[in-house]
Amino acid sequence: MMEFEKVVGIVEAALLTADGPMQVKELAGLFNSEEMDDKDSPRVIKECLVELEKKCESRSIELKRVASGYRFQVKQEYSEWVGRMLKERPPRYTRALLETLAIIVYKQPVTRGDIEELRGVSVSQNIMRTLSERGWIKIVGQKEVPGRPSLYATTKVFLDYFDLKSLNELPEISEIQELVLKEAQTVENMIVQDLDLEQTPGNGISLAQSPDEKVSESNDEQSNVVNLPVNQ
Amino acid sequence: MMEFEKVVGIVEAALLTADGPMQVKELAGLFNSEEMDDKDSPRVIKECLVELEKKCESRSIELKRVASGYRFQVKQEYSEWVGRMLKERPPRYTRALLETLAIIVYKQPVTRGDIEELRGVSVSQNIMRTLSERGWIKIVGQKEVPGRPSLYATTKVFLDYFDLKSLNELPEISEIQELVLKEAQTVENMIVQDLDLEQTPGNGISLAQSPDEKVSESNDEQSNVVNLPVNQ
Amino acid sequence: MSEDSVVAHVGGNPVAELPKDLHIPPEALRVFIELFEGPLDLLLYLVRRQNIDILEIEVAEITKQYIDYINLMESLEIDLAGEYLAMAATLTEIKSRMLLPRTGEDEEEEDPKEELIRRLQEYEEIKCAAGMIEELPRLERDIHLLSVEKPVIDEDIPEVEVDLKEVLIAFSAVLRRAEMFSKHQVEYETLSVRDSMASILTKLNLQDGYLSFHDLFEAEYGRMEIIVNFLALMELLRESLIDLVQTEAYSEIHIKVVNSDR
Repeated sequence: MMEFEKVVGIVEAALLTADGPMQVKELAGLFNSEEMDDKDSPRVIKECLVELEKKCESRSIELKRVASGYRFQVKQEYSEWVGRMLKERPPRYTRALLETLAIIVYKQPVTRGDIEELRGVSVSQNIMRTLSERGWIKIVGQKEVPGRPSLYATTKVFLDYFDLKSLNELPEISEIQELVLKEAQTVENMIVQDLDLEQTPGNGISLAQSPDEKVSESNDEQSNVVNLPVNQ
Repeated sequence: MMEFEKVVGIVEAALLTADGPMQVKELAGLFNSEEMDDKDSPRVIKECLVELEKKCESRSIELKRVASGYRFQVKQEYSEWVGRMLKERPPRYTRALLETLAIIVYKQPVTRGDIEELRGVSVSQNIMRTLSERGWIKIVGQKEVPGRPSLYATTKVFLDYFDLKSLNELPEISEIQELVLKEAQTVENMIVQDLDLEQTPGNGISLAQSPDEKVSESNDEQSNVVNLPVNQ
Repeated sequence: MSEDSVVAHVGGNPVAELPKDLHIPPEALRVFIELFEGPLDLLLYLVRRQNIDILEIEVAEITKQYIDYINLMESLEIDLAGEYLAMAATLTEIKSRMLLPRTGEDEEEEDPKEELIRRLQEYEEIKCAAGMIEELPRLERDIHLLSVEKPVIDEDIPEVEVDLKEVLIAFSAVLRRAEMFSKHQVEYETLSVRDSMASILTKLNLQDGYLSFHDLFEAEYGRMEIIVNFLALMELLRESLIDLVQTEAYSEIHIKVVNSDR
């Protein structure tokens, strides 16, 4: 049998050089039966992972478990400086793409028709293509309706990319709205307060205006004072 | 000024994520003048490197100095196990590398500047080196513009690897978008090998699936290559 | 003149057509409509702007506002996606159906107003979820993976395998991105229109309630800032907090605070 210290070192070395997250099973597979007892291996590997997690405390990296296994990644507090170093600009995603993704995340499995129904607009080929190319979504079957449209669902690649172990880590869709609305109201209140402060007598701003109100200073018949567009 | 501990952490994070060796000057460049005094920086960075070297004693990596700078490398004593891992999990090329290769294939002969323009980001030296070492690209001349940048093209080795008699066998640019739509599904199935167990319905997240909705899980050959549904 | 055909008030008098000499660039209005992800998004904006709960919407009022916007766009010959027009038809239908007494047979069907409310609620949930996903830490942007040099390995390590399809897919991604850069594309921005409304009002108050149009659109402003400023201006006009004043055709437009003291 191999010394525990050495096993930890090997697991660390593997995780540091692996291309993507590794599962306990895969890590155990690195050792032959002389090095590690097969039936003990899951327990030993897990002990290694705990040990590595502890060692990370004094480092700038952390051991993280995501959907497809364990991986080392830079701690959030150092990410700013690493970002300065990167040559590749991270891709940005449009609202249309994010909304489509959100529907697939929360309503899966869904057809393209379902997505269009929910968003009230047609979904561009490009969005579905980008999501497929990134490996974030996949076809999981066909809906048993005329035309048998494909049903889409998210993948482990999606979870790994967004640093998630499972979809359960995401808030319920109804909770998000409450969070967002609360925030929006606070901002709204702040703006209203702002306006109140500036509403000094003399040049006050009225939130309601009667339609027959005359505009002072514009006695000139020629002047065009235009309110656009109307809703009273 | 930043605490020394934090500086060490940043230098560690940078060296662990960089895709090649880094010079003292480059490492110092990560800090702004409020974080580190310019004239002190070479000394501070060198102190960091000494500190990191010391910390490596209890780890499976070591800090190495090579011609073009410093880098972390897995200690030689772990090479056997890292080798076993690579056999089990052959690494994949990054998107950046594949995109660079694709541009050279379709736009050859091209300069690095041309590639950067198309990708919208700079292309790392490392990518060009990997592609050259693999024998897939070579320099075929210099462009007659200021700086006389090198022109890259693909090689016979490239054609052989992809089992092509000539570049003419590749689909036209106009055909690619259509092809990709079909192929994205198959490639994506290769990336995502197993169905995500944690993503089955009834797991916390509201899955909008009416009980009478049938999902056909056809695993036959046909279902692997699926056209995105046309709007029904 | 019927209320519905009014597109603007001039000096307090309703007019059905925009004055030809007031230059609101149609391009800017086009940008305005492009800020929305579709008719549901525009409707939601109209509802939320009034600070009312979706459950309490008044179909007649919302329909009117929605159709005002659509008419304005059409009068400026801005092409609207078919979905916008379809929604206008749906809204009108709901409005008229609500005027009719309900017969027993109708109970089988979903109340059209409830259906609209449900769609708006669902869409708002999706919109919020999209915002939440955008904020999640993610690879490439917030999370950085390690790239440590491997030790020298004695055994033969198989070369990285690449499928030709992967190269083609990569190229298609490049092409699409290049396309995206060249086309007119509105990015997802967090700059708030309301914020800008507040700052325009602040500026106005500091300058005795009178500003030149150009003061809000200085050259050094970014495109997004100009758009947001423009939207804020539209919104202030719509809420009758400011007026645009132009003393003669083609002269400079001024913005003035609407004076509420009489």
